[in-house]
Amino acid sequence: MFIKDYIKDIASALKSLATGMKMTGYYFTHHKEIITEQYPDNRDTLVLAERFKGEVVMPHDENNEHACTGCTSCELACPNGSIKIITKFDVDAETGKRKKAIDTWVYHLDLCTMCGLCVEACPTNAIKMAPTFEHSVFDRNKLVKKLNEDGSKVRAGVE
Amino acid sequence: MGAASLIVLIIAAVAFSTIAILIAKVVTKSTTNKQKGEAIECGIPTKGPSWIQFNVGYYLFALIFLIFDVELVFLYPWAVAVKQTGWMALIEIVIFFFILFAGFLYAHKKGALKWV
Amino acid sequence: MWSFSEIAKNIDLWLNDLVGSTWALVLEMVIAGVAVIGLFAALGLVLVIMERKVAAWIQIRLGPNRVGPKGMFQSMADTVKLLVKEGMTPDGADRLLFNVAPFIAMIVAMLLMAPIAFAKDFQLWDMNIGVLYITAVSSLSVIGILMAGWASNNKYSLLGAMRSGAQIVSYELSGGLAILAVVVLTGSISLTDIIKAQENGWWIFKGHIPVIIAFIIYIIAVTAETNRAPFDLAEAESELTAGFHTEYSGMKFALFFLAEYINVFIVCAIGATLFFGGWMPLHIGNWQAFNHIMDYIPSSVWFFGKTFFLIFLIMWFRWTFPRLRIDQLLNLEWKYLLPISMINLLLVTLIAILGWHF
Amino acid sequence: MYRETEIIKDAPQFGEPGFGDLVINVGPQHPATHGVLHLIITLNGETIKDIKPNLGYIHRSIEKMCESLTYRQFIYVTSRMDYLSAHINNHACALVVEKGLQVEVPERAQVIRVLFDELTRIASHELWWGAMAMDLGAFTPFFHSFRERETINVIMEETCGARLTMNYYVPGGVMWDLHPDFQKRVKDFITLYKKKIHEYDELVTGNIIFQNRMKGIGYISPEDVISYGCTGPVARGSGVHSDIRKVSPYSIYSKLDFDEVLETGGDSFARYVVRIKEMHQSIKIIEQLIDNIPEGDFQAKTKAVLKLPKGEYYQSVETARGELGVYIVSEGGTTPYRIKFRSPGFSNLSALNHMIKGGKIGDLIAAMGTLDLVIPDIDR
Amino acid sequence: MTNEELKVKLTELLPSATFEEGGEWLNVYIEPAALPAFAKQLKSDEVLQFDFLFCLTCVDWKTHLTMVYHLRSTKLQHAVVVKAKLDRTKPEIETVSDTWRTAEFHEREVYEMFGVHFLHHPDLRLLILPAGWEGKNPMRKDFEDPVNMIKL
Repeated sequence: MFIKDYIKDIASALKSLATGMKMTGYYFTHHKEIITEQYPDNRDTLVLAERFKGEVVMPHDENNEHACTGCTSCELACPNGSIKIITKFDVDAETGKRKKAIDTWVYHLDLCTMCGLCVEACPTNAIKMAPTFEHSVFDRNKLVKKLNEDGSKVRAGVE
Repeated sequence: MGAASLIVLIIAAVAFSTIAILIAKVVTKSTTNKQKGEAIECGIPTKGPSWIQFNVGYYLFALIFLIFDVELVFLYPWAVAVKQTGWMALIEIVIFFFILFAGFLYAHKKGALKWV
Repeated sequence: MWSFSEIAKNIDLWLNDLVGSTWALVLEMVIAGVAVIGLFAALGLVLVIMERKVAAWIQIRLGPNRVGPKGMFQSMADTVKLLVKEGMTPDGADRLLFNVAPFIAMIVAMLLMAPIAFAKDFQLWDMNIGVLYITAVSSLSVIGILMAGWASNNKYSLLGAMRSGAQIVSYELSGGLAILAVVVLTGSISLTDIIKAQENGWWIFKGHIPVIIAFIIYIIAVTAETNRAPFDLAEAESELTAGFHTEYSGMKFALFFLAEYINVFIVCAIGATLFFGGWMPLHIGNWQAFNHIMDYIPSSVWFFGKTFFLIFLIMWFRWTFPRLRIDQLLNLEWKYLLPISMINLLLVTLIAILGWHF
Repeated sequence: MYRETEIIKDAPQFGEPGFGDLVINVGPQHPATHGVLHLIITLNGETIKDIKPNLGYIHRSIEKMCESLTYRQFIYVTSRMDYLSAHINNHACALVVEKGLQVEVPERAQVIRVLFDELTRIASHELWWGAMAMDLGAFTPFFHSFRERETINVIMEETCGARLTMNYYVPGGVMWDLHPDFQKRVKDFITLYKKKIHEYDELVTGNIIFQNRMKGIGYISPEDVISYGCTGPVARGSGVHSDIRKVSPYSIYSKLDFDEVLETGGDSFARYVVRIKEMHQSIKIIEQLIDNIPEGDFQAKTKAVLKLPKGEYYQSVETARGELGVYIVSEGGTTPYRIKFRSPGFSNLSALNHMIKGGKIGDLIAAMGTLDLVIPDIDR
Repeated sequence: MTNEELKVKLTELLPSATFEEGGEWLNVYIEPAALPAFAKQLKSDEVLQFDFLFCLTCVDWKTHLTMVYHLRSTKLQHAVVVKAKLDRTKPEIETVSDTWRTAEFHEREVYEMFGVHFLHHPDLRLLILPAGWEGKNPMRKDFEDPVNMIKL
């Protein structure tokens, strides 16, 4: 029957619309379901995953020593050339031997894609990824960083 | 206030819009360049004129609308008088709707109610 | 208890005493004009923040929450933003039509304010053909849209304007027929009479199912007539970027924006007047005690409460439903709403003649 | 209800733009193209006469880049191709390198990879669902789908260290072991998903307006699907058996119990249903594996410098959008001599003109939404 | 069909074809001129039914170009790789877009990236590269672009 189908159509259509409205109505009245994070306000409580790949850092211990021997395997592993290691030769005070060490560990954060291949490649675990993400600056040059601190040395025993 | 209110309303609307646009003109700094004056088309220069004759697809709708709108105007006096007139009004309107509906069905059959 | 009508009367008397009848009339006009502009601006601000909050809560967001307490002054900030934006006119545009179009939209929106009863005995013009006036004037709004779309010399605008033309032209019919249902029951096309007729109960309760159907058709038709989602084809942003106001910016865009919201307010006010009794408090038959308690709530609160409920309903639609396609939109009107509203009108006539309504 | 759309089985033939035709650019800056796709559309009234895609707005020549990257390095670039299924792209590259080196990947690594692949697939489909509904004019689904997607992103972030371009897979396994919370998080996600999935049907699938916008739109026949090289949900919406996980199983998919979702409609709605059902199948796979992650190594021992023997290697996987093929020509060096990515979006896009010709502008949006185009995947 | 059976069958169809094994699939080397007819046969033959061209690309071998067509049958689930050597200075080959319509876009990509001219292609224009790139073929090994390429 044409009329019967016609009415049935309208009834089912209205029902489907009502179902949708019921659902949105539920969320309109239940504010507990709101999932918005208020980002700059929750900075203090914001917890990032410890593995989050935000930038490359080189941890230094309390004696201002790091574990980088300047082997440049990270530089080779980097797919887009964001690492540049400038090496120098240190003279060991006790033995008098000349030893290769890093002068400057240049890190181009502006080129980095946070792939983590340098960390994987490092034989001495001298670098790691830090969970930071607020990198925006007004001058791009500020994103070129020197990771080893002034006057730092290779930790004894790291080869 | 009576009919004068319409004049007040028109003046109010024009005044409101004019003042708003004038304030905006004064406050904003206006610059011009060639790109700014282009018609917006997702960042690509428009190809060909926009003011052409093209198939709007609802010419027939407009015609049918005209018929029905006139009918609607006829219905207003009828609607006011229904309660006094009684059964006669119902019979009349049934006949009226029947004729209209026949025309409507004809238009539908002819495919006039199809957007092309 | 104070009421708007008494305040108006007192001002009238005071002005007549002060400056004489001619100047009193002029001053009253000025006051009315300023009041209407104020109402316009206030409504714009309130409706925009309301829309944003409704959208946010439905979408499990917080919504604006930075400007003022809970973001309540966000729309003020929006206004300032729109005010300092540069209003551009595209090079190829028809400058006269392009600049006049927002005025038309505003004038139409403003003219529709005339017969609305905001509170008991408080309206600009108590005209005896109120319903007819509203039907006639509201269909003018399409002219503003068509002008804007054509004048922009933009293909998206043109398509949007053409869609809008087809849409408004179509939905006017079923909207008009739905209004007629109430006119038949009342026997008058004066809004005052229609409100008076609902003294012992609103039409939506008194008129059985046909009036409820008429109300549903009315709300669908006005949603389409005001170009609101799911019928916002004229500005379908995923298809036509912004439809007829693609080229508008700054204050001219803001005027269109404002006119749209005012139109929503007005159609909801009319809907509230026709089906929910306007400023008439909730009265049930002859329960004198109950009716008396309801009378304590001021009539303007009733009016705005009902209107905002309907506005919320239309916003609720917008944030729930996807958009229709142009041919489906017209199918819905011509194959469903129009026949149903015609048959519904017959049923209402039957009820009115038999006196079955309460 | 007022369903009127006839399925246009044979695309009508139109001539060159003539009198009364509008030529409109949709994109590159258009809300419905999800990126910088540029379509040149010839319109007659509302009817679409012709679509000419114009690509390359974000072409980075990833294939050329890969020619200068070593086999360990080139995997990270592929995350940027189809960024919504980054894990699966990486999987394809890892597999093809392993195929060349003939490395046996430990069981644990394979299970981890499949788990992440399926999570990626769900995340991708969630985003597609929201974005498609937004194209049709409903904004709310977008935010609702992001609620679930966020949960997956948190899982990714915790184990892989990133949310979109993870670079977690390396030749021979995965970069790190799973995070200790992984299992719990995934189970929480499954609970949330099962609690909320019915809302997808209530809000969108069952909606009459949505169904009318979708049914009969963008019809493509099984023969045309094969001829146009469409894969993934687009092909399966037309009933073409094309799931690489079933056709030529890789990793541990042959041991898993799941169904290939096939619909016969061939229209937008069929493609929609395929994707929704695929999410259920992915959940089914995750449920099978999440309690049975074998112990062992997460990475096979590989040499520090990888060199693929001279030859040609091809591996295809099923991404969220279809078949992604990686074709490597090796000359025996440390870098690929030639690499070609057969991306699903590129072939799917080529069928767009065929699907939409004769439809309305609104149909274009609806059909493009269900093609699930990711522009970097098309441009590469 | 196994590779051996395919070999027999394909030799029947095109006696001049040479074969190369070693990869996953059978490689068939054919003369460029034989391609359009061979392609139609591959698609329509009852026992072959290679209806799905899943990868079409080109390899620059510095001395010559090689067109590579990866074909699969969606019904019989076997695959074959068809290759054709082209002259590097004036690469020309017939289009297969009338046999497999997916080739239309892939051939346009190869056209702009390698400069291979596909004869009788319905719409051989630049697809990905912007206007003005005609003649420069980025994916060839000797391509140098000082502006857009960053050497690492």
